[in-house]
Amino acid sequence: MSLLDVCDLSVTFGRRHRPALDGVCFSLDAGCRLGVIGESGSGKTVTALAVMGLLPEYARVSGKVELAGHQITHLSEAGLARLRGDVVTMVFQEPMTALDPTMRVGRQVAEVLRLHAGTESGPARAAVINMLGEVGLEDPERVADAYPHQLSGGQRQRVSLAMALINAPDLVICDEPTTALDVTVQATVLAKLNDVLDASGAACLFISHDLAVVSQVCDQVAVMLDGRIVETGSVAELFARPQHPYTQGLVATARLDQTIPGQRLPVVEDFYRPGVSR
Amino acid sequence: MQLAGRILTRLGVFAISLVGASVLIFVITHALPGDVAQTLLGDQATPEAVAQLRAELGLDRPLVVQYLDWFGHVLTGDFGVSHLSGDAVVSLLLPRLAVTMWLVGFSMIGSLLLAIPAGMLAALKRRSWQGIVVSATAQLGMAIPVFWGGILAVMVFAVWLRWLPANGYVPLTQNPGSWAAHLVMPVVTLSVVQAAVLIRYVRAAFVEVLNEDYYRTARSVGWTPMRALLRHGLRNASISLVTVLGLQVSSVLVGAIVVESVFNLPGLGSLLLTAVSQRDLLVVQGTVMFLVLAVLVISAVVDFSYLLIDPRQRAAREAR
Amino acid sequence: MSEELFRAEKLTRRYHNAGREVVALSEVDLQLAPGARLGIVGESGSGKSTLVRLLAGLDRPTSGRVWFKGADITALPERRRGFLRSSVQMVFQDPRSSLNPRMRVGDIITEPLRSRLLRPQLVGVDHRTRLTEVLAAVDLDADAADRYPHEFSGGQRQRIAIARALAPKPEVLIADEPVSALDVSVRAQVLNLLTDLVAGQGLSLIVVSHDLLVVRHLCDELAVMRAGRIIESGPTDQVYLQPKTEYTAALLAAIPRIRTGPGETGDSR
Amino acid sequence: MKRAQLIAGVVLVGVVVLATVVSLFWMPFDPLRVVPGQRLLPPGPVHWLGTDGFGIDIFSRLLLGARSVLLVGIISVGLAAVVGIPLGMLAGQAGGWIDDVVMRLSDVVYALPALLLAILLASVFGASTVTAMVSIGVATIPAFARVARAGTLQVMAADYVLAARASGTSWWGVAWRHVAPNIAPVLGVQASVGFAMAILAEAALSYLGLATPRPNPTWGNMLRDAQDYIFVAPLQAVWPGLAIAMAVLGFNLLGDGLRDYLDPRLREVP
Repeated sequence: MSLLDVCDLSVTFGRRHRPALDGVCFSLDAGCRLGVIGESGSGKTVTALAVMGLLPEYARVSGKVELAGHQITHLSEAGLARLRGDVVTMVFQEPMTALDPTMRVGRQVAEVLRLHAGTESGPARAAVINMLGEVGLEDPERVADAYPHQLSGGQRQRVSLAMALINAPDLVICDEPTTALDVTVQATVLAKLNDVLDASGAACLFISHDLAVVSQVCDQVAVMLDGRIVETGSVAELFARPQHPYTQGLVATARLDQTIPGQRLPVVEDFYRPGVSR
Repeated sequence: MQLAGRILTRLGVFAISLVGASVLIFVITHALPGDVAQTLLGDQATPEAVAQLRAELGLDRPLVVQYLDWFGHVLTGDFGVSHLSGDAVVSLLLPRLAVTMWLVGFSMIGSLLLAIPAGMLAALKRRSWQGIVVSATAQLGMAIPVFWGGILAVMVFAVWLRWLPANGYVPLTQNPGSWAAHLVMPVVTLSVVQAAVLIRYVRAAFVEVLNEDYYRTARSVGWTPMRALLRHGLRNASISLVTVLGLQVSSVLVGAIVVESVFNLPGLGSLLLTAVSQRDLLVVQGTVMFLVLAVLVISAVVDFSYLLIDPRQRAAREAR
Repeated sequence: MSEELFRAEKLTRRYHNAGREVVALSEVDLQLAPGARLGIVGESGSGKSTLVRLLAGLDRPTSGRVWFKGADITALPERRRGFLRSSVQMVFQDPRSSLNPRMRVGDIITEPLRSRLLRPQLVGVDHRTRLTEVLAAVDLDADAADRYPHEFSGGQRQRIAIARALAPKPEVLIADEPVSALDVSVRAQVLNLLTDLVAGQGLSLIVVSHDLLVVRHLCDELAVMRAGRIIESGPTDQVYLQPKTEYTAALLAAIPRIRTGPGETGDSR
Repeated sequence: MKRAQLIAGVVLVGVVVLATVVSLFWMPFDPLRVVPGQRLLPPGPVHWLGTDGFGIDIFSRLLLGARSVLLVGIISVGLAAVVGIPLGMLAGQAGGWIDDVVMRLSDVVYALPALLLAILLASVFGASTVTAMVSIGVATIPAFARVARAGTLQVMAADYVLAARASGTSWWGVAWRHVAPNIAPVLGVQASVGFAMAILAEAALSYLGLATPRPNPTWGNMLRDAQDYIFVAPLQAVWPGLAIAMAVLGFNLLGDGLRDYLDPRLREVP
């Protein structure tokens, strides 16, 4: 049985709008890493929020989301709150705003631990410092006593990572976790993410618009277009031999490093035109 | 370093506002067409009497000298002398200050006690009927002039139900029970009307928090919406609310002056209105200056508390 | 007549932010020949945007000087900068912010033509004709002129921004992160458009980007910036293939590449 | 929902405007003439809302009072807008010391609420409609200046202003083509909300005897008179209050409705 099973998931916001998700199906086994690729508005983030049970209350949801034996779509708010932070956690895109600016980061991480494990403050602090060290923060003692604005973007994203991993969750959802970071910082955060996921054995749902970044972290990929998954496969297979014309276009345009400078770049329209090949 | 800089800047703003407001008050009473002495004596006064009073009050000196003289006295706590009674303005102010302070203080607290829970509810439930009801009630409350609210309260609780006295005041030291009975209606009236205005700000501040990434983070680690809002929202929302509160001080004071008139309370408002009707210019000038000073001091204090709540303001001190 | 397009000497720009001094740019020297395509790469806070804004005369340096076509523009008053304004045009990162939401596309594009400063440089240019020309140059329909920016997609909006930059027939196009706010599929189109325009209209080009691959694609010269200084510069291929500084090498190594099989990039997994 | 707000606002404001227009041509009774034999009549078929302590028809006085509501609102909001908006735009666009000076000036005026200004003016010149309008108008200037400045700063930070400057658009061109159209909606909202505030302030001032003096009726001074008869004719103290509340509610709803209607960001999301 898989850890996460999403079947025929549809989400609509408001009556007149086209569905944000339209019959999405996928599953994820324990310890596996699935990358979700798509452009803005393709439904990547909505998928992630649906798995977290964090969709706004006016969203209309149908279909099945089963996580570690729990039917997410049927759980009460209290039931969902017990899963979040413990079984499933999330790392968001914007490290600058994802942490409470008025609370020291060590306390923010410790809170998550106490919320689910009921640990006392003494041991909690030790665990927090340990976790901050594990995500690659130098001088974790000092970082724990800092406020978010005193840290750099990369440091904050590591703190978010520590928050997500402190309770050893079964599934970590990462929504464009490195998009807001500089390239060099992105590289180190990605490497660290790989390490901690390896160490903890957690599964990962990794959302990104960047094919290269996904290929660094994941072993499976799903390609989303207009609220549907148009293709899934292993990273090696899908990037080497994309089947769906849209995927072919995406892969071709993404290989900027393999084109000759100044030459015409392949564009998605060379492969796929909306409404023509569907 | 940075914190000291901010405090100095704020003190600078305070000083500029104080000087500026005092100039404005002085200009209105002394420099605009209309002679102070003539105003005090009325239209029937003989030119000789006016000239004599002008000399007596020092009105024949250059305006700048007059202003500096007056403002210098204000800074030492001397707000002038009533022309009609010969009493110092301060001696008129002090006995009435307590009434206004009770009214302003209790109403400020009352409006916060009403507005914060209601505003949080309105924000959290903004898409369901509870939130809409709170917002609509606040919208209605904002439209009710405070004195009409007072009159309606008198109609219901004094005329119809006969639970409370319609107007008047008894000092706390004389009879605490009666003191409270006379203050309940004015305080509740002012609190409710102020709360209606505040609810919108509280709601907006919390809606902002609900849209923040860190609120979503708090939800994603397992806080329920209410607890996430209390844990991570209260402090952040209060940063923006403190600013609003500083601005509310003067509107509560204005409301208090009006409410005093509705309930016939012997506070600063009644002092001012009596002085206006008697054209006792120097009492008006002194009392207004006193009130402006009070508002400026309170707003400055409220603003400083903002420096304490927001670690981004405090941090510079720790970093150095 | 000078052979150079831009020359900058010891350009320094300092800001005061909440009582603290921030050095955005520190003693930068730069030379650019007509027809050059220069890429400026660096991470956030490296001073790359500050540098091009100084070149475009949108900001004034704290110290140092800038020449454009041999004329010292450092202290030139705004009313005498007409030649600079018509010859140097900019394209910004986010077309949602760079197009006024309350103006029609036609008015946005012809705004440079209506400027009093630019009129002496643009004698005999008919607004309607020029509008049609530049819309065609960026592959937009002529009826786009009567619509508002929010009716267009991100890629189309960036085309509108490029059309506006082309309107006064500039010699230099400065593009500040022209594709980083765009979706991957649109990015390639805009890059192709820029390549074609630069080649077709003989423009000089300055591209600012955090993305070395974008700059490599568009430019033949490269300058790497860090902490307000240019730390390495030279022909693109040379910098790309044989970086001289450790930082450039680190930047190159950090570019995420598609890994289709284990061991291709040799990282941790 | 939001549309309903706008419509309700338009309707309520429309009623006030209609009452003013009607009062110019027709009123059931003379709203100024004292009729000793008709004092404190209850509402009925002849005097729809009854008569006051002077025997004057309350409905007629309400109609006439609507005029001063609109007059004071228009003049004081107009004064605040005409002075405040250019100052705010200047501060936001010029920045530097000009910004500092304008903002400090606005702090100074902010320290003197309309009521205190009105008290000062009334004690010098005697209370009148003009002193009320001037004090409300002057006290409202900072609100307009701040809103205009905040909006201008937001526009000035947008890249399209930089693009305009890069193509030689003049200072005035930026102000006229970019700043003004983009801040107009928020200023419209501010004007509507400011109008509501002005109505409340005018009512309070005339209630305290610091504005239009008797016998000319305003909704505020009608309430002051009604209060004397609160034990015998309490309904008298209801009508003017309802009228004020309705007018204020109308302008507030109109402002809120405009805010949502004019904000394109809000129109895009569901």
